[in-house]
Amino acid sequence: MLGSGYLTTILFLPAVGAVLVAFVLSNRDRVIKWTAALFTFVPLALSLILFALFDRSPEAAGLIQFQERALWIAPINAYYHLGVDGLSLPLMVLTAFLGFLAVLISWKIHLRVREYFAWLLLLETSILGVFLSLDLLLFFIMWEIEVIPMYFLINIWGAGRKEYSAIKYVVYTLFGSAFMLAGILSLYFSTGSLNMVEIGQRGLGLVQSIMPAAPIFWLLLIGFAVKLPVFPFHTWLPDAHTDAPTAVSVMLAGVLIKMGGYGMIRLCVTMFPPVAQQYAVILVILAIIGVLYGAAVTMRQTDFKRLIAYSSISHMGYVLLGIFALGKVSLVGAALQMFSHGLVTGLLFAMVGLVMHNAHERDLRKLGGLARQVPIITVVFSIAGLASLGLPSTSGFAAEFLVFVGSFSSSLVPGIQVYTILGVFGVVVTAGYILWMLQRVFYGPPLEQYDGTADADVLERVYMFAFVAVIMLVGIYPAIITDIIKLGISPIAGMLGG
Amino acid sequence: MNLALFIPEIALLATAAIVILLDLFIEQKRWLAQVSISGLVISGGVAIAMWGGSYPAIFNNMLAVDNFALFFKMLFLGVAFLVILSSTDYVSKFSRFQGEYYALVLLATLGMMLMAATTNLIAIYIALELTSISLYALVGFLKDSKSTEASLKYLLLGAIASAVLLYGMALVFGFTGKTQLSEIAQVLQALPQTTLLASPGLLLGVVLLVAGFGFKIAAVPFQMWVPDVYEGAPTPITAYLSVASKAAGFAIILRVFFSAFGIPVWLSQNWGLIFASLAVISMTIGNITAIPQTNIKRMLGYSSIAQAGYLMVGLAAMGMASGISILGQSGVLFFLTSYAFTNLGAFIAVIAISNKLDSDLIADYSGMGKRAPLLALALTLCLVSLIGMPPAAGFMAKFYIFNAAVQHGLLWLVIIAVINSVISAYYYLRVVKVMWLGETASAEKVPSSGALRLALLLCCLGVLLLGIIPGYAMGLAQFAANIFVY
Amino acid sequence: MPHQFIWLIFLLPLFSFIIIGFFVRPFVRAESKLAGYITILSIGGSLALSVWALFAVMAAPHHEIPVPDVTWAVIEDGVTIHLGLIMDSLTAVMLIVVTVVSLMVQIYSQGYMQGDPGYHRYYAWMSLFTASMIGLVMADNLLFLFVFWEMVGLCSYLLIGFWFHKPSAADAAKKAFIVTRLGDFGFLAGILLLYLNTGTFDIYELHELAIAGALAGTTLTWAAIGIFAGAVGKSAQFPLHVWLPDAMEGPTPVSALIHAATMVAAGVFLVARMFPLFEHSTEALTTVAIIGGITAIFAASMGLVMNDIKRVLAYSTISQLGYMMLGLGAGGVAIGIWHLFNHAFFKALLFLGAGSVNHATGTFDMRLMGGLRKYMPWTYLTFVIASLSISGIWPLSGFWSKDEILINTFAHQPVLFYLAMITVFMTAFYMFRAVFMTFGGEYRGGEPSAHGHEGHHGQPHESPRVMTIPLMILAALSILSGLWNVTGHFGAFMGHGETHGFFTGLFHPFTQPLPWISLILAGSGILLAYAMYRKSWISPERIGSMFKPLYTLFYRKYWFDELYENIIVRNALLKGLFAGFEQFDNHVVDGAVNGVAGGAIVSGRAIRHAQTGQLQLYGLFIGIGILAIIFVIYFFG
Amino acid sequence: MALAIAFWLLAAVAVIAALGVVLLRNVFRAALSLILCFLMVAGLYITLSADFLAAVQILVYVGAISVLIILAIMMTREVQRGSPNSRFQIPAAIVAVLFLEVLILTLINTPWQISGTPPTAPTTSALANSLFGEGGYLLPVEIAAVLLLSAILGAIVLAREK
Amino acid sequence: MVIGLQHYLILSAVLFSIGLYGVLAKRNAVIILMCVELMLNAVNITLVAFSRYVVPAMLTGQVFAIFVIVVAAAEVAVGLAIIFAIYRGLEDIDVSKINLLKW
Repeated sequence: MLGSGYLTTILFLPAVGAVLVAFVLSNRDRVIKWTAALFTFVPLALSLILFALFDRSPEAAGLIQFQERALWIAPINAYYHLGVDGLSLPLMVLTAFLGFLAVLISWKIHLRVREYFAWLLLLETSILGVFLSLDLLLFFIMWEIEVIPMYFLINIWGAGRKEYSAIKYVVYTLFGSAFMLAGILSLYFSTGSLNMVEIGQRGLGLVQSIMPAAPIFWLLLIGFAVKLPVFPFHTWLPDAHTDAPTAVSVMLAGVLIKMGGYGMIRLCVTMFPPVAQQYAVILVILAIIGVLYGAAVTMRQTDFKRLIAYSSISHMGYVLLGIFALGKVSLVGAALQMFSHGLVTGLLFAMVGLVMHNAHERDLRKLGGLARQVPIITVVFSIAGLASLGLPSTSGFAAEFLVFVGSFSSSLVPGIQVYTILGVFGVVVTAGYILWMLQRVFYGPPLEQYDGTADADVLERVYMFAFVAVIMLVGIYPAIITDIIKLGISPIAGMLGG
Repeated sequence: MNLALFIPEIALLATAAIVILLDLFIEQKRWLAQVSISGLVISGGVAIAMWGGSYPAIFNNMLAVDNFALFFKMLFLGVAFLVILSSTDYVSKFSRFQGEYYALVLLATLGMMLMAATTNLIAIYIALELTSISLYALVGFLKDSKSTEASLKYLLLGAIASAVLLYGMALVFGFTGKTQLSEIAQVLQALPQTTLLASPGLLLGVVLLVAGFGFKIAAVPFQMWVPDVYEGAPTPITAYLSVASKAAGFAIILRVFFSAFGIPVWLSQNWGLIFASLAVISMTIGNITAIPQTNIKRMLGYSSIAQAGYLMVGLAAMGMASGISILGQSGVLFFLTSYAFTNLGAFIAVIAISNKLDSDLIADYSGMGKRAPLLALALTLCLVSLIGMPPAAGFMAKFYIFNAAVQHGLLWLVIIAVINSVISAYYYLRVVKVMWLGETASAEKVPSSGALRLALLLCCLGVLLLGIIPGYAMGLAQFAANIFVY
Repeated sequence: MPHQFIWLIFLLPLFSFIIIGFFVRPFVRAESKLAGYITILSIGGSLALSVWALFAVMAAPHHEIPVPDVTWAVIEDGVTIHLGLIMDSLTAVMLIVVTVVSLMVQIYSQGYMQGDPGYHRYYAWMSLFTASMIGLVMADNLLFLFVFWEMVGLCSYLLIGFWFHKPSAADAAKKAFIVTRLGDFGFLAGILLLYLNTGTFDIYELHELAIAGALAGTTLTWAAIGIFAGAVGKSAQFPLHVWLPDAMEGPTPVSALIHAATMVAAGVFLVARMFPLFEHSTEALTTVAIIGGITAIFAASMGLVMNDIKRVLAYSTISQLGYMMLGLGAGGVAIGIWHLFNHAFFKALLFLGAGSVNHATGTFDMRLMGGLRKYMPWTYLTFVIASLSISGIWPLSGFWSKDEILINTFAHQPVLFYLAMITVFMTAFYMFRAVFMTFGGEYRGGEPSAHGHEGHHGQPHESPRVMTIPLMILAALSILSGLWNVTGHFGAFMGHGETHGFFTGLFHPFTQPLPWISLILAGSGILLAYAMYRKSWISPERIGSMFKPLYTLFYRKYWFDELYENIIVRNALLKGLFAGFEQFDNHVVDGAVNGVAGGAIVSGRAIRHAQTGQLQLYGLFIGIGILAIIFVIYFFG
Repeated sequence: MALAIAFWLLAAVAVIAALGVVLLRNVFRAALSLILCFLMVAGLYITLSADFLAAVQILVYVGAISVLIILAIMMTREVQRGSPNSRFQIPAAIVAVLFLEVLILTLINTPWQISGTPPTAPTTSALANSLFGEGGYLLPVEIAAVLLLSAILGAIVLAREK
Repeated sequence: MVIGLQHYLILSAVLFSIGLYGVLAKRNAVIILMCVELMLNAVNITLVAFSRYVVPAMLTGQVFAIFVIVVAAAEVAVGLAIIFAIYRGLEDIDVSKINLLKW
């Protein structure tokens, strides 16, 4: 039984756009770009409609909405099964949002335009697919499809050591998903089902009878840990982010790495609550290492993009902390942090790309005093930076605060208070590198060589404004997101008993 | 005996004969291809018509006409069809022997069809040799130094392997006094376990069979011929070897090991573990050695060793299942199908490109994305499928076969296998990278014939369909594998 | 009374910010002074409402007007975060302080910031700051308090770095933000600890729990100390005081408003706001007192030797904030806040005076000033009033609040009392050192190459009306604000002490020994300054070389900056630990990854060489393979 | 007893001849040695009551294959060059010996199901029956025919000039 | 001493091993082909011996052996054809020199 078809439309419109761009349309840049914009805007609009239609009543807690389900591969009982709940809806909206903005950000691409937009659109479909799928096989397929567009996007339109970074990204990702595949197969073997909802609801009774749950948990977790990334699986991230083209960095930092956190909540925590609890301490420690170590290494970066990339490692540590603190509030915080980080880092990368594009320089040691030359970029960059360091009234604060509150008051993980405090300390270091970067790039006496550097043009202002507006909206009124997230989280928290 | 059940084979043989005869009389050699293709189509049509039925075995029970055999018949016919289509651009290199070429391809196909269907050791041996000898000749068809060298290596090593295989068959025969697979199984079942355990002869026989068949499917350490032969052989034949010959090897392993040695659980698990270990080394060696390759055919040769490793995961699962489930078998069937499309697609693209370049070096593929975007795209798709990434068929195949392994307690093997596919990404993507990122040496377009493009298109469609909606093909594979239920 | 009016106190400046930031600045930037008028108007409105609120609170039972909450976010069932306001005596007083000083500063800035390219930006930030500061004092739960706490920090950051093209300004802004954030870390931890143990952020609920004893013991102590850490950062208490002197890189009105009168006092306010918690933890309260006492004398000592007038004032601010903390720790909310209240006016006045001087001379270096009394009579007069007030001269406002602190310290923390007494002397000395160096003697020429402002060559002149009038108003307040508590009304309003007659209060100090001592100390400080800097009876250089080590110690600020920036941040962290991490990341973590990849490639090459092309080797492998399988089966099977 | 003597004699000569194939330097002599070995094997078949097979052995191996081989030797002028050993002589020997050991150990230790029934003799008609008769090996025979066709085709293609 | 199955089996094993050695140790392609024949003959002995001792009433092993002989003949034919082809190109049939294809 297929549902309303909303989700399918959202999911496949970008892919249809990709096919059109790649095979059908004439090779004229304008046509291609407008097509790409159209085929990303419609999903965005539709996802916003779904966002509005989403049933927020308390009775809807844990319910999957807008479900679509059809038998897909009968021999292995796999379904084409889409649906959103409170956890995935915000991420879907985020993906659609960033997907559309990524097209706008890419407006100045002139190299092999046709291929570029085809890959970019395909990438969006695959990421959307990850968040929308409720069937493990479909989930995994979507998870994997993303690799190839990324490979091309980094490899062809990237910069620096792009070939190294691209292959590193691919191999790393595949390495992670290799374990995940083994985990999914074990899960399928243990439960006889690929239905994520069903497995989550039926709990562990079945799993433990055939196969110990812990190995499955870890197999799945490794896959997600590589993506998130969790120390020590993080070294692909700085390279990939640094060398990717701007829009791809935006997508990568904005939603791709969120797939890891989403998977952890959706699979690891939901399906194995006792195991998650058993090993939570280890993961929380890794989270704290990620936060502090990531921040420390970030402080040392001299490459503009690399700095932001490393900061993502640090910020994703909060997500991990929130997830494996296993508290209801902390999980809401983690989900919100994913959403928020997607916006904030997306904006940061967009801005970095703009600065690099306009000033032709990415070495922080050589940049400086740009505030006079590019005031609009400066303002927006500062807002993004401040959001990144968790300033109140930006989404970053709301998210981090929820993570901290939730983790600190979690009762399921011993010693969590100490770890949370250490995590809170990361905020100070974050302030350090963000402000240092702002100062380095924008403040100080204007430099001659950057005279005449172009400021943001109209299109760029449009997307900047969109970013800033959403960041501030979520920062000032986070309930708009948390109301939905908590519907998705509450059944999970219920299973954890926390 | 109902000879009607033998029509697919007869049709093929007749076609081969017609081709040989026609070759003597006609000047327009391309007719030969068309005749061959029509023969394949007839044969295949009959096979399809027979699909799903339940027929008695013929030739004194030596030739099964079950769905398993039919499945492989269709597979081999399909592969031969695509190979002949794609050969049209290539055969000019041996213009004098086109008739022989098509005839030998048809005969080799016939041999494979028989391999998949025979249930008697003697018939198996001779069918296998029919395939092998045709292929020895085909490998040497170019008659340049590389081609003949490949042919000699293939022949001599093949002969050693076949002697070893024969020794194994002799031991099995000696131990049981039977050559009919089902009878062997009956004898083994009847014997008390203590006798079996005290009989190294049987086990040695099984090991030698593994070695002999392992040569066919290119399992390490019986794989050394593969890269050399793949490199030296005419490219369509390389494609044929890598797909059909390997599939035939698996067909026969499935049948022999299941029908004859499937029953005592300890025996079945023993060879299951042998295949598991061979799978591990095959995957690892194949993948690691493929990394530094510079010749694409050679690289695909190493890759096919690794793919054989993945396939053997299915065999291991079959062994561990010892008859309680057919997942491993159907996994192998499905994997072979998708691998056929994938690898053929890759080789067909290589044929088209190499024809123009006159080189198989990966470096010369530089900038192919600009010169021949569709060819490059097709090759990319196939390579992606070989890595085992969705939405291509390779992913579903791996998912399905690894699923079988997990179901039978081989999680460790699956983990090794999936990590291996990560390694493989490295070298497959290197080709992709060179094609799409490299500088173009010349802007000349790469021409290709309609037949070849059709073949490539069919392969790509197959790869995509099997990757996106694999349900139907999986159903077929399961149906075919149903013979493996006691 | 309509609660909307109470909300308006907060919202008016916020609207001002939004109008200026999103409308005026982008679209009508040519309109000079428009932004200023909007700001002044809105803050004036806030002031009016604040005054009204003050009287309403005074009239209300328990000195408190309940304001209904607005639900803001629901984290989970049972935990609802409300957007709520407090309107009690503490808030009312703070509102007066904030709105009055802010209004004065905004008016003053119309003159001071005239023609600056960042004029609109300046007013936007100033409005935002005022709104945030009002929000901070009105917030009814810790979460919102923290939000506004950070927002004022942000404004401080933005305004310190207002002239961002000056590297020193950018550095100072960054430093201010990070150092205060270090304190915020403690604040946040304290909030978390409280939330963990009580499940609430609501300040009144926390008060009740602390009073009821439900919140006690080490939890309470640590929570209180965590909160105090936030206050230490914001109020520039030892050892997080290093940012405030540098913060003087911002425009002077900013220093007056943010870094003297209001924001830096937010720490004091915070402790006062959470006072029931401190009250029930002796350790926490003692910590507050000790840190305050130490800061008071420590900062004063550095103030003695600074040559930059704003830095003198900055250290003075730190020192006075220390006093306030001491007052809180030793006496209670009323005492600390009473000093805060008075200090706000005279310190703002001092800063604005310094700004006025700077406006005239183009410099802050007192060695380049001198003799300004002649040219800038109004500035001089108001500056002296403020200096007398801060020195604690009867009957100016500073006297009254300082006196209370000293009395209470004497009663509760005798050791700190002596430090405080010394500080009294020092305060008088450095303030009048500044007065004499700036206004006394002959004009020494100002900034040789004036930047920022034009037309300073030649004679300095009095600032325009728009600047001097705020000075006068503040001077009046500095004189008069102290009189509020002469009757004990302020204390009573804050819930401390009793009221008595005006004249009884006015002359009461002279019946006690302690005020005498402090007056004498202050007087001698002024006298010493007069002797050294006005009449040169004693050469400052001589004194300086006599106490060379001490002088250097003070002048180099106890090497705190070096300790923090060079030793800890630059060497220990950046070059040490962080660099080590970076190396670890590049070589060990990534090295392992690349090593594995490289290993695969190398072994691929190696294994490849087994493929020699020798047919018989291949055959050999078949044989060996079979044997290997057999042996494996034999040994393991 | 006569059988035993015949066996030992034939076996000894066969082994010596086989060794001759691998050890003689002269290619031509090696080929002759091979023929001798084939002959001995034919004799062994007789001791195993496989008379028809012995005849086939002589006809096919001694008659056809050996001629082919000698022809090849003559045509490739390898007689003069001798039969050098490859670099893998020693490992080959080790592998062969180990393999032999494994084989012998296995063969000795396996309890073969030996039947006491006397062997069929003569075998010619029985063989014919089982090859072509009802319930016989007709399928392999037919495949063998195709195989020979395929071998002929292959040999023609490969042996002819380009 | 009665000659039994095992005598034949061991003889065959010896011949097989000699053949194996020859295949691996000789450089002349023709000799190698000869050694392959030796191996096949050895297997034939095994088959016939098994036929004689295990299923004397049936001729399975002998039938098998006949097919092996057929195959051997075919293999030799094709093998020699290949050797001719190589010889034409290389003027040599030393397999250790036939190593264009490697690595």
